[in-house]
Amino acid sequence: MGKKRVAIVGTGQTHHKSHRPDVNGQELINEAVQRALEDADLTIHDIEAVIIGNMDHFEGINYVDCWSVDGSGGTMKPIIKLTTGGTTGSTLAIGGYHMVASGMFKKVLVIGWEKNSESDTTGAITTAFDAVWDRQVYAGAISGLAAEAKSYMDQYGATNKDAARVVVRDRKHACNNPYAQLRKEVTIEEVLNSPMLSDPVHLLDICPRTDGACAVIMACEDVAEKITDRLDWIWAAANRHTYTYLGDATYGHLDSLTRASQEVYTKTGITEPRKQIDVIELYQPYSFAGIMWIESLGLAELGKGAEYIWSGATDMGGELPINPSGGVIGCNPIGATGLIRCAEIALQVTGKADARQVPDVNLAISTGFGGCFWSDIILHGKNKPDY
Amino acid sequence: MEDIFEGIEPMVYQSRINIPYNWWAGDTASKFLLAIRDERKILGTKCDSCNRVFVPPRKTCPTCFTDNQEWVNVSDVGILEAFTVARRQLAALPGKVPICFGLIKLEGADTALLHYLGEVDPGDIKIGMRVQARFAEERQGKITDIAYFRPI
Amino acid sequence: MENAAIIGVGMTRIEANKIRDTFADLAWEAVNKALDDAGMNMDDIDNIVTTSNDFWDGRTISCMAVSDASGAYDKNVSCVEGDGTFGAFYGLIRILSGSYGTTLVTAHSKGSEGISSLITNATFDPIYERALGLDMITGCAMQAGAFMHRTGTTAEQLAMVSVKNHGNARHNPLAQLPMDLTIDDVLNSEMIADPLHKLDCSPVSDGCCAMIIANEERAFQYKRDPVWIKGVAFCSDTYFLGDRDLSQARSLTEAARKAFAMAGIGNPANDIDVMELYDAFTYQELMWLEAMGISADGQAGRDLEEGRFAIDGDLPVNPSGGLLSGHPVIAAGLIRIGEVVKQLRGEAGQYQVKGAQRGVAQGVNGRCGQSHCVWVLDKNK
Amino acid sequence: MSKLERLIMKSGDAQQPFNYAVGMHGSKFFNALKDKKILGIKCPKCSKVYVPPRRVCGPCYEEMNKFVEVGPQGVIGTFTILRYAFIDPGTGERKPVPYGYGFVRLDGADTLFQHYIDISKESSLKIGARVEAVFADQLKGMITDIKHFRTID
Repeated sequence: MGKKRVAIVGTGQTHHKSHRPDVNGQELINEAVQRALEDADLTIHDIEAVIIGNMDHFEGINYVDCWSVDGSGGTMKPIIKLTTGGTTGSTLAIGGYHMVASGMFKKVLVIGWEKNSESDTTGAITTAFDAVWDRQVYAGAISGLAAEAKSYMDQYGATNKDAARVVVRDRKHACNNPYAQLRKEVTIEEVLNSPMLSDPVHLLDICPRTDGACAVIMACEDVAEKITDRLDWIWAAANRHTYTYLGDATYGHLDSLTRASQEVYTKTGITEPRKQIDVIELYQPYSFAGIMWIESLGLAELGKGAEYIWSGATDMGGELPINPSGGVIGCNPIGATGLIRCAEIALQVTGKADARQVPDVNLAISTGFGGCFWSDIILHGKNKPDY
Repeated sequence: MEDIFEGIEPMVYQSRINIPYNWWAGDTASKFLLAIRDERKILGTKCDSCNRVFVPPRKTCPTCFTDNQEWVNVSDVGILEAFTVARRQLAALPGKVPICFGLIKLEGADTALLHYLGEVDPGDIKIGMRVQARFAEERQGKITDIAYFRPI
Repeated sequence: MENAAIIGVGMTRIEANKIRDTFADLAWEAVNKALDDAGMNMDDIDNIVTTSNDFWDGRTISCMAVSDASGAYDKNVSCVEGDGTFGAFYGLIRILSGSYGTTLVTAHSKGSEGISSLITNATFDPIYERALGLDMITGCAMQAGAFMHRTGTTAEQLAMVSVKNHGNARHNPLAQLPMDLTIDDVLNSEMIADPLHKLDCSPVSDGCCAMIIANEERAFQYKRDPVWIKGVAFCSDTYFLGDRDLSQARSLTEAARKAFAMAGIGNPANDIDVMELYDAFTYQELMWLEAMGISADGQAGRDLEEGRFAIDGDLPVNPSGGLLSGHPVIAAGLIRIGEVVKQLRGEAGQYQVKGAQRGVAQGVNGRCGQSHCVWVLDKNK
Repeated sequence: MSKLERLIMKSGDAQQPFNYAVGMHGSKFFNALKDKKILGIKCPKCSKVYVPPRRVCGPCYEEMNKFVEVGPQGVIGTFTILRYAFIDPGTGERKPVPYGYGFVRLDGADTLFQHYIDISKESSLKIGARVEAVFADQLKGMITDIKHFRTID
C-alpha cells in the first residue's frame, strides 16, 4: 500500500492515574514525549512533524495543537490535529502512518492525551451528539454502550457473568503493566455486585476515568532501520465511521469493525485471524465489548464470543491473548487510549513488553473505538511487509 | 418541483455547552502563583541550555526541550512590548470597557507576560513604556492576583 | 513530492447566517458541487477527510455531523481539527502515502451559531491567561499594534487592505460582504480594539468548501484539467504570545520557504501570479506578505499603495475579497485554495487575474498566526 | 520540590451558548409534532425510512425528499435505565436519575428513535415490547413535546 514502509521506532506513556494535580496538560504531554524520544534514542530536533489529538471539551481548550507546543515540542515544526472522539488515538496512529508513508516526513511524533479529571467526562461526551435530537436523553458513552449490551444479550443470550469474565481477565493483565491505572485483580462476584450504572452495565464493567498521555514515533524504512533493529512495522490500516445518528446503528454487532477488519484482512491475505494473529490490543471500553467485538473481528462466530473468552484462549498464555496491558478497563485517557493500544502492540512486536510480553509475536492488531459506533484497526508485524 | 418545505420556518434550537472545568495548575504554575499570592514576588524559570528566563514559568524550555531546573526572581517592573484597548464590550471581557491589555517583558525575563494595564489613560499607552505590577489586595492564587501593570 | 492535483472544487455561498442549513446540509451542497465540478460521483471517491472544530460547532466530535453528508458511510475517513488548508494537507498526504487515488476534503463552520469572543477566549491558556478575558480580536489587535510600531505601517495602509478586498468582493458572487469603501469609511468605523476598526476585522460567517484531490493517474480520468499541487508546508511558532516577537510571523516565513522550495520558486515576489491569503484582519495581509518575502520588511503597505496587490496589479492578492469579505472559520483556508484553483483555471469571472499560471494559498491555525500552512498551485504539471 | 499547595483554576460560570440550526427537515418534523404527528423520511433508492428525518441517506448517498408519517406507536429496539449522576451539559447541573433511555423503532420506520421511556412499570420494559408516545400537555414544536414513551399493555 504505502509508498514508503513505516515502522514504530519508539513509544512513551505516562503512568496513567485518576488525576494528575502535579502537572498541567502541556507537562503531561511532555512526559510521554520525553519517554518516546528516550525509547527511540532521538532528540526533539530529530522530529520532523507532530500529530496530536484529544477531545476539546474534556479540557475546554480550543486549538490544542497550538496550545500544546511547549509540551509536544512542536515549536517551529509542522503540527496538525486529528480528532475523531474515542477513535482519536487510533486515528492519530493512522495519520502518522500516512505522514511517513508519503515520503514527506522521515520521522513523525504522534501524541494522544487527555486530562479527564478536569471535567465531568459523561457531561462532556454527551455533547458529542446532535444538540437537537440526541443530547436531551443521551447520557454519555455508558448509556449507548449499555443499550448495545442489552441488545446483544437479548439476541444471543449472553449474561452479566460472561461480561464479568472479561473484566477479570483485563484487570489481571493490568497488574503486569506498570503504566495501568487499575492494578488490582477483581473477581466475577465483585463485578456482579458492583453498583449498577446503566442496565446491564455495572461500575466494574466500565473503564475508569484517567489522566494520561501517549507518544509514538514513526519513521520510514531507511531511517527506521538505522535507529533500531527492534521495529514494529505497520502492515495495514483501515477504518469505518459508519453512523451519524445513534439510532441508525446496528445494535449487537459492531458493523464498522467487521468492515474495517475485513478490509485489512483482504489487503494482507489474512484468512484465519484467530490462527494468524498473535496478540490483540482491543479498544474495549467496557466488558461486553470483549465478547461482542471479537465476533466482529472474525475471531468467533456471532453469539460465540463468550464461549471463546471462557475457554481462556484470550488470557495470557492462551491461543490469542487480548489486552495484555489490561486494556481500556485498566485505564482510559480518552484521546490517548487508541494510541496506547498501538504503542502496546509496538512493545509486544519488539519484545519490550516486560511482564506483559506475549512470546513470539509476529502479527498483531490494535484497534480504536469511538464516535457513533466507529472503528479503526491497524495490523502490525515483526517482519517488514513484502509489498 | 414541489417545495416540501412550503410554509415551514427554519427553526433554531437555543442551548449551550455548560461543562464546569477544574484545571490543575501543576507544580510549576502553582509555585509561580503562590509566590505572587503569598510574597508578591514574580518568579520565572531559567533554561540551562539557552539561559532564557520564562515568565510565566515553564517546566520545560519550549525550544531546547530540556527541563528548566532553576527558579529566578524577576522584577515587578518591565517594558510594554505590545498593547490594545478593548473598546467594544466583547463577550469574553470580564468588566466594562475600555479594558487595556499588554504584553510586559519584566526586568530579568526573556519573555513577556500577558496582563492588564491600569491607572493610565488609554490614549497615553505607548509601546516601550515602563510599567510596574500592582498586586491585588485580596489574592487567591490566580493570575488576577496581579491586578494590573501601571506606568511609572 | 510526487504529482498530485486538485480536480474538483465546490463552495457554498458565504453568508452571515445560513439559518436553514445544518452542518450536514452545508456539506451536502459543497460536496455535490465539487463532484459535479469534477465530473465524478461518490463511487469515484476513495477516502474522505472532513475538517471542523468542536468549539466553533458547539459539539464534541464535530465531524460526526457531516459524516453521512460527506459520503463517509462505508469509506475510510478521517477528521482534521483546524483550518481547511491543514485538512487539505492531510487529504493530500493520504494520496501521497499510496493508499488512495482520490481524497474528498471538506471544511465547514457556522460562526452564526456561537459567540466568537467566547470561543476564541478558549484558545487562551486556562491557568495563566484565560481569566483576563482576551479573545481573537483583542489578541490580534495587540499584534497589529506591534506590527505597526515596528514597521511604521499606518492605519491608512491597513484601511486600504479593507477597501481593496471588499471592493474585489463586488465581483465574487459567493462573497458575503461586497462593499464600495473609502479609506475614511474604514477609519471612521467603530474602534473595536485599538488599532482595529470594525472594517479592519473579518465578519462572522457561515460556509462550507469541498475539494477533490487526486494522484497523477486519477487526475486525468475526469472532466477537469487538473490544477497541480507543487508545494505544501506548514509550521507552528510558540504558543505564548510573549515568547514571540509578536510583530513577526517567523513560522510563516519558514512554511513559505519550504513550500516555495518544493515548488522551485526562487523569487516569490516575481514567480507568483496570484495569492489568496488569510486576512482575518487587515494588518494580517500586509504582515503575511512581508513574512513570505513578497514585500520587503515594512514595505507591504507601500506596495499596496502603489497598486501592486490590486486585481490588475503585478501580484493580485485576495482577488476574491478574502476573509474580510467572508470568514467562515475552518472553511476559510480551503476556500483560499479553491479560489486559487478558480484563478488558475481561468474561471474567476469578473475577478479573474489575467494569465494566472501559478498561485499561492495560505491558512492559519491558533492565535495571532501561530501556525501557518502554505500551498503552491500550478496550472502546469 | 518541597511540598507545595496545588492550585486549581475553575471555569466558574463560563459557558458557550449556541443557536443550533434545526434545519428544514427538523423544522418540518417539529412543526408536525405540534399536531402530534411524527415524521420520518424515505430514501428513494433503498426505501429505508429514517427518524429523525434528514437530508441524506448515508449508505445510498441520495437526497431524500419524501416525508412519511410514522408511529406514534412502536417497539423498543433496545434500552437502558440510567442510574448514575452526571452533569447535563445543557444546564451545568446534575441530571436527575434514574430515567429510562430508549431506542424506539416507530411503526413504519427503519431506524431507532431515541427518547425517554417511562420506567414506572419497570418489569414491562423489554426489547420488542410495544410502546406509544406520550405527548406533553402543551405542544411547542420541540423534542420535549413527546414527554416519553410508555409500554402498552
